[in-house]
Amino acid sequence: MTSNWPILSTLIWLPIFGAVVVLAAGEHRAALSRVLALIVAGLTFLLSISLFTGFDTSTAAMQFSELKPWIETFHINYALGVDGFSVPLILLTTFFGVLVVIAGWEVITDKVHQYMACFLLMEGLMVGVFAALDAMLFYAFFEAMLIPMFLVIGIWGGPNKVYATIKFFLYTFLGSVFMLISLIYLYLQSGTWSILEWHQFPLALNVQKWLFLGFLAAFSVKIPMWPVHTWLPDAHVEAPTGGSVILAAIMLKIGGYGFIRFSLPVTPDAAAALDWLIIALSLIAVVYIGFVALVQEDMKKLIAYSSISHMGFVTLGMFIAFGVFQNTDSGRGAALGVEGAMVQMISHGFISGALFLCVGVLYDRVHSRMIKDYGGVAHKMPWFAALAVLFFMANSGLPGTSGFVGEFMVILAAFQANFWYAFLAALTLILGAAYSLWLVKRVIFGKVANNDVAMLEDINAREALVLGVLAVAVLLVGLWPAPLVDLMHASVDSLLQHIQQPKTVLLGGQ
Amino acid sequence: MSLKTILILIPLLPLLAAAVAGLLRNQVGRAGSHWVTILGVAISFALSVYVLYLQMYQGLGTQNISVYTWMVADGIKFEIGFLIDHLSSLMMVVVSFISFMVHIYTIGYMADDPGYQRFFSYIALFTFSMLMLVMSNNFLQLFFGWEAVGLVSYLLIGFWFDRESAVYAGLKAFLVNRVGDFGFLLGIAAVLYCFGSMDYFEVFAAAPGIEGQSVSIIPGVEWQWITVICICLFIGAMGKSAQAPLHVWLPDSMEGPTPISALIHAATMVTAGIFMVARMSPLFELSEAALSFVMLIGALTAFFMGLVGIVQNDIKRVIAYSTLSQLGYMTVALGVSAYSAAIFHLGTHAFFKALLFLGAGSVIIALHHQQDMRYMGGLRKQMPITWITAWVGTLALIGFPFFAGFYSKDAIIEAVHASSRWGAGVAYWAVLLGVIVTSFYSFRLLYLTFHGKPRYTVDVGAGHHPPDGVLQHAPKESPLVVTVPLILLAIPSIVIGYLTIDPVLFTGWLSDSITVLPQNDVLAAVGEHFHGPTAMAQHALQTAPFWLMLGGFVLATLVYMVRPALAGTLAQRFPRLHALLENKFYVDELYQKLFIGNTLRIGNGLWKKADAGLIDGWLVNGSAKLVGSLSARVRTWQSGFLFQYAFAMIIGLIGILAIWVML
Amino acid sequence: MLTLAHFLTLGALLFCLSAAGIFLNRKNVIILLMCIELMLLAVNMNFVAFSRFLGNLDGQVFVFFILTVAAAEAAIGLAILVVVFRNRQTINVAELDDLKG
Amino acid sequence: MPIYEIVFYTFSLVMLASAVAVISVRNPVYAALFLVLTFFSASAIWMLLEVEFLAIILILVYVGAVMVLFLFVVMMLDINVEPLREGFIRYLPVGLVVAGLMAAEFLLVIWTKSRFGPEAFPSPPPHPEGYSNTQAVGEVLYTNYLLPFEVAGIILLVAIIAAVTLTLRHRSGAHRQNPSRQVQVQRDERVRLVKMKPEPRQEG
Repeated sequence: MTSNWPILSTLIWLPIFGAVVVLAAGEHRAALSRVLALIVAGLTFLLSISLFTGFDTSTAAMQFSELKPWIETFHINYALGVDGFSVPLILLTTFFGVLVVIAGWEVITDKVHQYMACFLLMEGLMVGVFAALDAMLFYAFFEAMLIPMFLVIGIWGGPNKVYATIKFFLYTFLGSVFMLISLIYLYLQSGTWSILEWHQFPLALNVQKWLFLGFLAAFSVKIPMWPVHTWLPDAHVEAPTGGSVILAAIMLKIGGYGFIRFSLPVTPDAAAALDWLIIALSLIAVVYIGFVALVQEDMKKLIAYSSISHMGFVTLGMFIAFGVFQNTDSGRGAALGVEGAMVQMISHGFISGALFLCVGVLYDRVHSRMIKDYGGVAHKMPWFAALAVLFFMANSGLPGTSGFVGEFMVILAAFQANFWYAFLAALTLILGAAYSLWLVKRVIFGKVANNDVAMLEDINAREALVLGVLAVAVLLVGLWPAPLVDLMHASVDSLLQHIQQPKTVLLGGQ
Repeated sequence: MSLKTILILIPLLPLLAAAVAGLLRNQVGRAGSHWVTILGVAISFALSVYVLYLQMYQGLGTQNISVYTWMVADGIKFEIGFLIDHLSSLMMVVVSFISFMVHIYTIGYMADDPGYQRFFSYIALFTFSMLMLVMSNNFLQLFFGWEAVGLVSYLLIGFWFDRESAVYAGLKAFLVNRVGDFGFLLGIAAVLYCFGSMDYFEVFAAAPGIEGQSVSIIPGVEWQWITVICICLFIGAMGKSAQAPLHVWLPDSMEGPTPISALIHAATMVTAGIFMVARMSPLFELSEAALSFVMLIGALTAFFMGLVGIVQNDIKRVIAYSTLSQLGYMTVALGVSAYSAAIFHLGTHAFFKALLFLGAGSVIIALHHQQDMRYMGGLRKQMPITWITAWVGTLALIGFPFFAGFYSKDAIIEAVHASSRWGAGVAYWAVLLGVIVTSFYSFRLLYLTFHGKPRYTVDVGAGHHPPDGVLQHAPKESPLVVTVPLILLAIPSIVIGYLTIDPVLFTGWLSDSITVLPQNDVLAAVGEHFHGPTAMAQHALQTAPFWLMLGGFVLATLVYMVRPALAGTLAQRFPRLHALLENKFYVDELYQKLFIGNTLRIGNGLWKKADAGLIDGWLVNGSAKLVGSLSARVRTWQSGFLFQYAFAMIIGLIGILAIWVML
Repeated sequence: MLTLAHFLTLGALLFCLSAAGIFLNRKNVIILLMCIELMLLAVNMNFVAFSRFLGNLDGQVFVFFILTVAAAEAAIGLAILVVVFRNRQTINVAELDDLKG
Repeated sequence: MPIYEIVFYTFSLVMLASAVAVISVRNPVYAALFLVLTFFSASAIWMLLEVEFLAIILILVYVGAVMVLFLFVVMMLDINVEPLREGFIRYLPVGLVVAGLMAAEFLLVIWTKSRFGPEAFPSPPPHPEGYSNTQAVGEVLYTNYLLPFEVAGIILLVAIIAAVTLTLRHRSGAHRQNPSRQVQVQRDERVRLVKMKPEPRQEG
């Protein structure tokens, strides 16, 4: 796409205007709003593919960048651009945009136009978050994104939806307020909102530490990292299937993306100084949450906890680089860790999205998420059972599926840094398999538990299409991750070189 | 067709067959599915034999072919590729042949099973995974095959998924394998850390380089890097080949249909661990400590698991424990650096153990899925072929001269005898005593099933699910499709040992893929006084194993044929010993309480107290309640009385003035 | 010799008296309003004194504005008082405590 | 020139005494009158400071308008004084302590560190001959304080309207004119053309 068509802006604003149009369709024309939503989401996905094909993997510089002044008085401008980190995440967003519209086709019956509008709006805002190069623009999208999700959980959620959605909103908002403080401080010091300039902007160490903690507050809530994760299970349990899928597949990645875009490059020395904290939290997330996931009775809660455990790998992968630099002279494994984190984010998107869709399929039929209400589903739904076993296997990191690739790379990188990091991280092999397969045993295998299960009929064409596409994606990334990983080589290497030079030296070595 | 396409076709055909049989099962139908899979595996077997033929007679050396680059990250190349040398081509033939036999056998065994196509697709998928594992040329693909095999064994053990015990056994097998894989993955990570590459050849070439390097994983304790790598890799092997601490899943895996017990839990999958250690011989050779560890674990398994086999009543569990014991033998062989002996025994064992399992399967069909030996007996008249093939299998298993088992097991015993490794003495005694135990439980099985008086009654009108010991109609010989594989397996169980002992063990047929340090080469010592298989067989009369085997035979005949009541009295005389063996040394119960119980307790504790209680209860909702109570108190200050407001204003004013005064 | 301090003292004393008045008088709203007027007078006293001693007329202009505001305030205060009295038949401050948290 | 101090002290004493009386006297009418006395003495002191315009304005505005309003309201509402007094004694000690404390602080602030002593604020030179305070204030007022002046006007207007609307009460039964209704009347509301047959003329 050599033409100077502003591809990124279209990817952001097309869904948002689409949402307005779908909203205009009104309450009674549900079918029309569904079709419209599908067209808009599909179009956005097709356009985003041009992003992938046109992306030049040799350079780490920002591509497809756009720059227009927005609020001159505060030097805020509408700056967009993508690099190796944001392209895969944008693709994931648009990909799931289409899937969610299809998944919610028959399931959502009341206020369909608002449901679809919320998702399109969210999709546009999330692409905005990934493409924003101006800190204020990033923050605007980062906050705006919460509103549609707040509505989705709040309106179409389960019985305890109000508590869950308010908790979700306040938790994330509280975190992001601390980030705002850091952003403002950086603006006052540097006089600009451009993230790229901040990357080069020299800062003293203790200043960096405070900024890092500000960013950590926002992104740790979003990922979620261990101590601030309790909102995720509640949000997932109460969210409708589509909401859960988007929340798990994409919104959690924004925290990870934030670390890569802000914490690591802007405050590298603080990240190096505090890497032990992040690694400790990630390892706790992997092991502690693994145990907790084992004893859940609610399927969605179990998958929610398992996604916290998987996201622990993401943070581990990103911050292991510092340990690797200390432990090995060649520094081999650092890039492995960061790329592993990125792959883990993408693969976790596919897997947890698929798992929530599976639970959604069951929930639509039996209206219960409790494991004890199921048993012997395989008898009645063989095709669903096959797909569910595949996804649960992927969730426990079976080689050949995408779940394995990310964890494998992160564990290899962790070993370069310290044996015990790898030891604890590798525990997920056992814990992951334990809670995933125990659920499979109780739900899918065994005798037909009750007459609800007896009356189940297998997944229809629509559900099969969605789950099938996700299965192909999981296997494709599992069997041949090269195209995804090559996309980010340049960006990862430039990030690693950047975080190795201390920023404080520019200040006269405080 | 270039060699590369052949090699790609070998694993690919079973995969495609599995896909067709599995996904298109309704379109293809029952017959279609078994034809597709049998065809796929047959061609793959033929190609493997062709490759072996090229290896043996056309002088096709070691081929290291890379198929495609899985990923390049941080300068490390992760590839999918094939390494073809004598070892892998031998294993390919063994795997594909056994799988071929089991495919044919399954037509009979699973004839009336609703999941017919699904079963065929699974065993074809298993063949694909095992071939990928055997043919791989790097650690990544090895691990892929490793876990894929674990997955298929999970699916197959839990094949009759409406049986609670089968699904539980499947889950247990997968999790225990995963514990092994946990160690295996750490081993791979260590390999990457030390050598920076995944490819076998680069790693083997660089192996001597890290000789002296050590690491203190536990602060203060220095371990050699090579030992850490080998022990981690061996933990993976222990998980997969069901060695001592991680063996609990194999007996339970008998819940699965018999064909898979034969294919997976006797011939192929469980030997993956042995194959891996043999393939990693260049690494293991460099670490004495690791080899001693391997040997002791093998000895431990060989002896104690054999003991447990004596008291089992389920015919398949007896054979399962015999497999455990034989695997222990192979591991001991690896431990004493007699890798080719281990592979040799692996090959012969695959044949006669598959034969025994399929024989047991045919008995089970005849007795309408009755697996308990206490309700069998005297079947030799009704099932002559199964009886004879069972005898052949048993003679091979106990190491009767001229039979396959004799050559491989005796070679191992002599190798252990000749080894001077730390702990070789203990291993030797364990291996020797093992011979008695093996022959005792083997003959016990034979007598209880085929000889003596039948302990079942035939009652035609006994309804569909007769009680134990009652059959609807008299047992009769299994159909041809069952007995033909038995015969086809019986022949190699007799001759394979005789024919291949010389090339495999002593004339270094496997030397291209297995490196043995000169000072560890026990097989060379054994080879001095080896003058051909017939001489070895005649010479056997003077060796201890033969007499021990005979002793075991006499004991078994005495207890089960001459005075059948003796077994009962012995059990009463040593009740605690009997109970100990009955409950498999209480290992299962220990694991249940220690690991599973504690894990659930930790999980619940963390969830209820820490997560819900502390974080959610105190910090999140707690802060909400705190704000609530604070605001309630503050509310009372706004009392509505003007003078109270005035009073507050004055107090404020006084405060400000005070500050101003002090300034 | 009269210094600025004298005048300021006078203003301060007036202010304290009126504050005490507000505080002491629990019952009568009118007295409260009067005390407010007194307080304003105290403030004006200071303004005038400062304006005179600094020779700058701004103080006096400000006093002028305070007067207007005070007048307006008194008017509205009394109007409210009348309306309150009509509805409540009392102007006892203790009973007029509806506007509370 | 002691006369200056003497006048100042007498008038300030009178003022303070009347202020105390305003607070403590039982009857609101007396309180109002004492307040008037306070204003008078205050204006006298302002005269002393040669700020005669404001002094007069003080009298006119406050005493003239505000105090009259107070008296008018006091007399209009028949407040029974009795309950309004009790509780006065109970809070007296606390009140005095607080007021005394505040007064002490003020004095401390004013008299310590000679913030407002003669050096900081020298006594001002007497105005030259023919100096008119009114003229000076007028100049300043209508030049750079014009906007605040207009705003003050508006505030007063608002006060008037507010006071009226608050206390306006329609007593039922009394006929009142409604000027706005009167203005909006249309022709056809008042005049109704009715077509009738002519009455037959009665004879005689």
